[in-house]
Amino acid sequence: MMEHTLISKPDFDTQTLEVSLGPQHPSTHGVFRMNVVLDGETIVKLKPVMGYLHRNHEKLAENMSYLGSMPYTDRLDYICSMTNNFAYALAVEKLAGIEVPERAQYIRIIMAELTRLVNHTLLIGFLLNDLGAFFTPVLYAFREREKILDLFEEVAGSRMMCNYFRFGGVKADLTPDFLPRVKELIQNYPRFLDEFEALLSENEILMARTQKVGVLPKELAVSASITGPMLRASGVPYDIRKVDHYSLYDRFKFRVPIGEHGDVYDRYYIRVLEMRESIKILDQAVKEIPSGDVISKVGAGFAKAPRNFKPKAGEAYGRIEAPKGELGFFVVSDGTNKPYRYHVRAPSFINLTILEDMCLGHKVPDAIIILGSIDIVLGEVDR
Amino acid sequence: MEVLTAISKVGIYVIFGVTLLGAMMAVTLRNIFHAALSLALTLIGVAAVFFVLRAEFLGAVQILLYVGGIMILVIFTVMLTTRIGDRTIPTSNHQQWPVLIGALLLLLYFVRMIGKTPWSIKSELAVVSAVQIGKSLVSTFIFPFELTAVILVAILIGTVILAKSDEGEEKS
Amino acid sequence: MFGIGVLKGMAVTFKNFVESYYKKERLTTIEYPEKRLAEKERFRNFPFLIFDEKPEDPRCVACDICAKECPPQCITIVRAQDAQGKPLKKPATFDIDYSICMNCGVCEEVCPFDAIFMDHEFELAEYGRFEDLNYTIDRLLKPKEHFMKIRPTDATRIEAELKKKENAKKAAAEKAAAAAKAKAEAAKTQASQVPDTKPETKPNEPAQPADPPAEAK
Amino acid sequence: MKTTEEIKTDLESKTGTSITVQGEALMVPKEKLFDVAKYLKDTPDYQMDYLSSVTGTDYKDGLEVTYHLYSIAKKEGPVVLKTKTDREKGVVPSLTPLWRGAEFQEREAYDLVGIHFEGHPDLRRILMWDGFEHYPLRKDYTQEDQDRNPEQF
Amino acid sequence: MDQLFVHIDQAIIHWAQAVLPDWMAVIVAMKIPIVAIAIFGPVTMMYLTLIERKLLARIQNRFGPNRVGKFGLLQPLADGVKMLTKEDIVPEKADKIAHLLAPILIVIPALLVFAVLPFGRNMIAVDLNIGVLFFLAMSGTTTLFIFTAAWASHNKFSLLGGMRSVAQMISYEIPFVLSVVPVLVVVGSFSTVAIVEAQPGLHWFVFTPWGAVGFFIFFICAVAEVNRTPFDLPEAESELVAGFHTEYSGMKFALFYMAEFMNVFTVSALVATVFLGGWQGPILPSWVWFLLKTYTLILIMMWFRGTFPRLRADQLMGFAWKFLLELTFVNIIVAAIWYEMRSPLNHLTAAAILIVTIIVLFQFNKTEIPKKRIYKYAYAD
Repeated sequence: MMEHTLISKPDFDTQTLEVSLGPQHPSTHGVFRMNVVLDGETIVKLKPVMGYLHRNHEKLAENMSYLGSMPYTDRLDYICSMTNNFAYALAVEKLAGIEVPERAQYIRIIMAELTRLVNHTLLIGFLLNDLGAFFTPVLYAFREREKILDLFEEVAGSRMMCNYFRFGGVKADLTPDFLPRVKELIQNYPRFLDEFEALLSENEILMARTQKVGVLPKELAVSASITGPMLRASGVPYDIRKVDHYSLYDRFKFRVPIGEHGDVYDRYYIRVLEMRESIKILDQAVKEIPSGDVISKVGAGFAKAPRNFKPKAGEAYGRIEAPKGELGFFVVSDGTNKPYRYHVRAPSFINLTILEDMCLGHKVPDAIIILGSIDIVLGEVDR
Repeated sequence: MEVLTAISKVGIYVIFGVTLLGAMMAVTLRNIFHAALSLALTLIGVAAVFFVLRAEFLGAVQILLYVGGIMILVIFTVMLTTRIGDRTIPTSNHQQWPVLIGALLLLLYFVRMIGKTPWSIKSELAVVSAVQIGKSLVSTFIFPFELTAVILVAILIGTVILAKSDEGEEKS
Repeated sequence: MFGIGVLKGMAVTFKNFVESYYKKERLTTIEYPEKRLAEKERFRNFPFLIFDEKPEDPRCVACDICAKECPPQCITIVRAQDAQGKPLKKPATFDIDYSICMNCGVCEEVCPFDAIFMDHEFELAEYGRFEDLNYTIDRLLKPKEHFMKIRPTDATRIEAELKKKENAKKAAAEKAAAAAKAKAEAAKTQASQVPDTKPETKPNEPAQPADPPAEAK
Repeated sequence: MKTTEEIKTDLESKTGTSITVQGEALMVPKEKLFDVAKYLKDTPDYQMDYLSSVTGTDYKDGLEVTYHLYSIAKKEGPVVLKTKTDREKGVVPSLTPLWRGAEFQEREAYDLVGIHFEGHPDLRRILMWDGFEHYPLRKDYTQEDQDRNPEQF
Repeated sequence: MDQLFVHIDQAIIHWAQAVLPDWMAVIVAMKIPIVAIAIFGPVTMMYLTLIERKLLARIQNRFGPNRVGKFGLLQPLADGVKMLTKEDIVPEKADKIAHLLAPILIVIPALLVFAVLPFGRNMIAVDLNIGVLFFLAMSGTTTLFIFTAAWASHNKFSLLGGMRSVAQMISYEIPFVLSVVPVLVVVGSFSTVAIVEAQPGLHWFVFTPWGAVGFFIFFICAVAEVNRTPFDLPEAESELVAGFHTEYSGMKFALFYMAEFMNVFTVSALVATVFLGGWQGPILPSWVWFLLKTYTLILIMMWFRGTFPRLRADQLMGFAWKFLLELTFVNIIVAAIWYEMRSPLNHLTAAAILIVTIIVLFQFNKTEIPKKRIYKYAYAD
């Protein structure tokens, strides 16, 4: 990376400009501040400041029953509420040893992959917004996202705050016309992706702006515990769906795209390819979904009376491949019906560690798109 | 019809007044940024004078070069060097009296000179079209034209070297 | 080559521009106040209480389970008392603070007596934030028919269960009466004593049957 | 992937520390934590090059830090390390020199539970504002003006 | 039909001479074009904003403003009233006078430039014989006033925006001015009317090879001169909040907005006049042709706005200095060859030279042109 050291030239030394791309700034994806020291327009120092949206989600969870904090997990990464529920449900099921019937596992995988589509489409839209394309890609992304949110609303009752997963399965079964609509969505989505790629992938301005910008070397990515599309864009083939074999992901054939340069263009393109893989998973899941009950007997009992749910003392760490990276829940129980300790391993929070390393030496607009390519959501960063 | 000539005469005097006012302000204003702006006003006033004298080509070139180019560099330097834009600088250097006497002498000399020269006032001004200017530049005044071209190229190369030397250092 | 990708991009926006005039799936905006989107059946907005015949006796027996289970703690219930101060199985006041409620639907799941459900009404703007949004019992109560109208499948399922519970209770009552008047009295007093506020045993509410009945759209 | 027992014996022999097993976690004394972690990271048959999560917890008798280590190279499951330190002046050696990912998570543990990590590049509060003195995730911390006390059930 | 407005103009003058005293009549005669422009300028600006919002909305598959008036036709009025009633905040440390002066100074050149545009056959406000040069001079001054706005609002973001705008405007002014030179050389005069007359019927300059290249460069520089996507760095919303007009609100912001859209109209009108033969056209009346060409160019600019992301500052400058400038120089030479040498030879040599330069320039900029990438898959089971 170009290490930009500030040289005070003898004849005239330029003053550095200390700008705070502050909490109130059009493209920080929420309430996030970057104290940037500029020399001209090149960035010399960049310190992220966060915590503006900190609600101490973990303290709240310690005062509530296990199921009581399930609706709060929707508010962590408010774009993919289903995957947050999924990770929390997995962690508690590992803690209490509750099995999940097959139909429920299939439904969970369908919901997780739909959320991945929503998240990646939205991310590319907002990345293009940071690049200056005046809202066109974002609104194409919103048009497609609406179809998926309608599916969520039809099944879970609410578009973004689904609160649909329960320990041992899901809250309610699929409505009759859910599966046909998912099949129809699977047909149209690749066409939308081709159109999106035609608009963006070969666009010279986009390629010029994003290639060789914010390069993340492989070693730094691994050592900085970066996960998700960012890690794979730097060339590390690590996808928790393939590594942990959680839920029924082994039954589906899908590939994991890998980039080599690890710059903003790779992170953008990896997400497009991941969306195509998610559609393949959805296709197989919708065809092979078995019938059967949607929540285990034990789970239904606890769903009906969450205060009776007292898992044995112990701790469990459940993690899934959320669209933004590895989302993990570390739950420690002391036998009562309230968790003793409840920790969320948020991918966006940890992916921000190397924001400064990537931005040094670049210009202000590059810092904005590097932040955009990391894909942070402040609800998850600040918890 | 004489009302019209009266109005146009007033118009001309207004233009001259504005130019002079701009020049005065450029010299006396304490805030240096306003001084630079009033310098721009003066230059635009001079361009207006050219238009009044039917020398449109000269007026347009004046605006294009002075206001479009040189004024921007002036303001750039004003802004870039140690941010003196917002600090005000004392304009008087405590030698008012000698300056006043000198100015009066100069004024007297100018008035005498203007009074003496035999102005040959033509009734109607010759309209000089851009084509004539172009032809004369390339025919009769070919030598000064080429000389300035050489000087400009020299300046261009000089700036490139200057910028290059900074650039080289930066990419350490 | 410079320019081809740029032109392709412009072709896509041109296609979108032209198709948005005639293709339905391109132009998805619905002009809200005039035209409205059909509400999904399971859409859940703020909760409401349900009463069978008269608004005076709602189905809710003020057992306070939903108040305890509600994650943001926005339900407060005061149990009614008759003249001598004996607690009745009816809520005197039941207010939900709509400004805190995050319509998560936990109260509907947890209620053993199917007395509270999530409504579809979402145009609830008020002027005051504290008093106006604190819904008291009279604003919460809605007739059974309203529930049947907005959520037909859930309503029919719950009515069926209630009816089953009713005949089960009635059958138990006749069997007991037929067996012997004396035992019947004892049985009757035992049967009428509704399980107290903290049911320790597993609630008798069977899990939702897996296959939802035919969609009565 | 070795079982926790095998890892325990292997670690004890290599780094000479007394490790007790708690469930699947290995309780390592905080003085030896850095060497154990370095050993796990560098030896070829473990190659724990990915620190997934750092959690600070407040137990009655002291503060505890839990590390979840994974190996991306060998795609192997978690090795869970734990250390214990006292409540007042809890100091634990920071693992940021080994894994850059620990930087923000250790700052969060410091900010919310109050565990000091010596050797951390810039240990300051990350989520709360700098003027805040308490540690919110400690069991004895109750917000002063909270009208509803937390012991509800 | 063609001379409709000219007849109206004559009628008013006759009426004025009949009714008013003669010196008043002369004033009225002089004032008619001024009044026409004073009405036409702001009205086009208002309805350009509406057209842009409607067009962008349709590109993004939504409706665009349709609540105010029948199809949103009164939306510009609503915007105007909103701008008037909005509170006009002046930052406390800002340079009050310059802060007030900047928006006014920006609107003046935008309006002055209308005088030189030939709307139709002998429908031109002032037939200066240095028409195009006057236009270029006026559009040159906007750089200075944008910089005063940026400097006066004493805000870091607008300072960055101001610096970027100066860099961009200067580096795009040279190709902007030089790409018109071939047309001026061929026509032999600066006057816009002469230029249009030199393109009778369908012999527009754009159909000659040097004309096409000149049109391409002139149009790209026009977009850059007016600060529109993909060259809208000075007021980049996503990075610099709102660039140089961050600290402006209320009527001052409206003035900036008006100046921008009037510039959009006048610049595309100039491009149409110089390269697409102004009001020359087969059947339709002259002023219809003029408006048709100008509005197609404006719609293309808006189409750009709906599609492209923004260029970074150094790429933008690189594009101007390393690509456009050389192309303009060569273009001038090619135009000269086109007219001086004998007929069959000149067409071939001109076209050949142009193609060679374009290929050489591509090779020269090879390093910067990004390449497509192919991606591998792990777990490709």
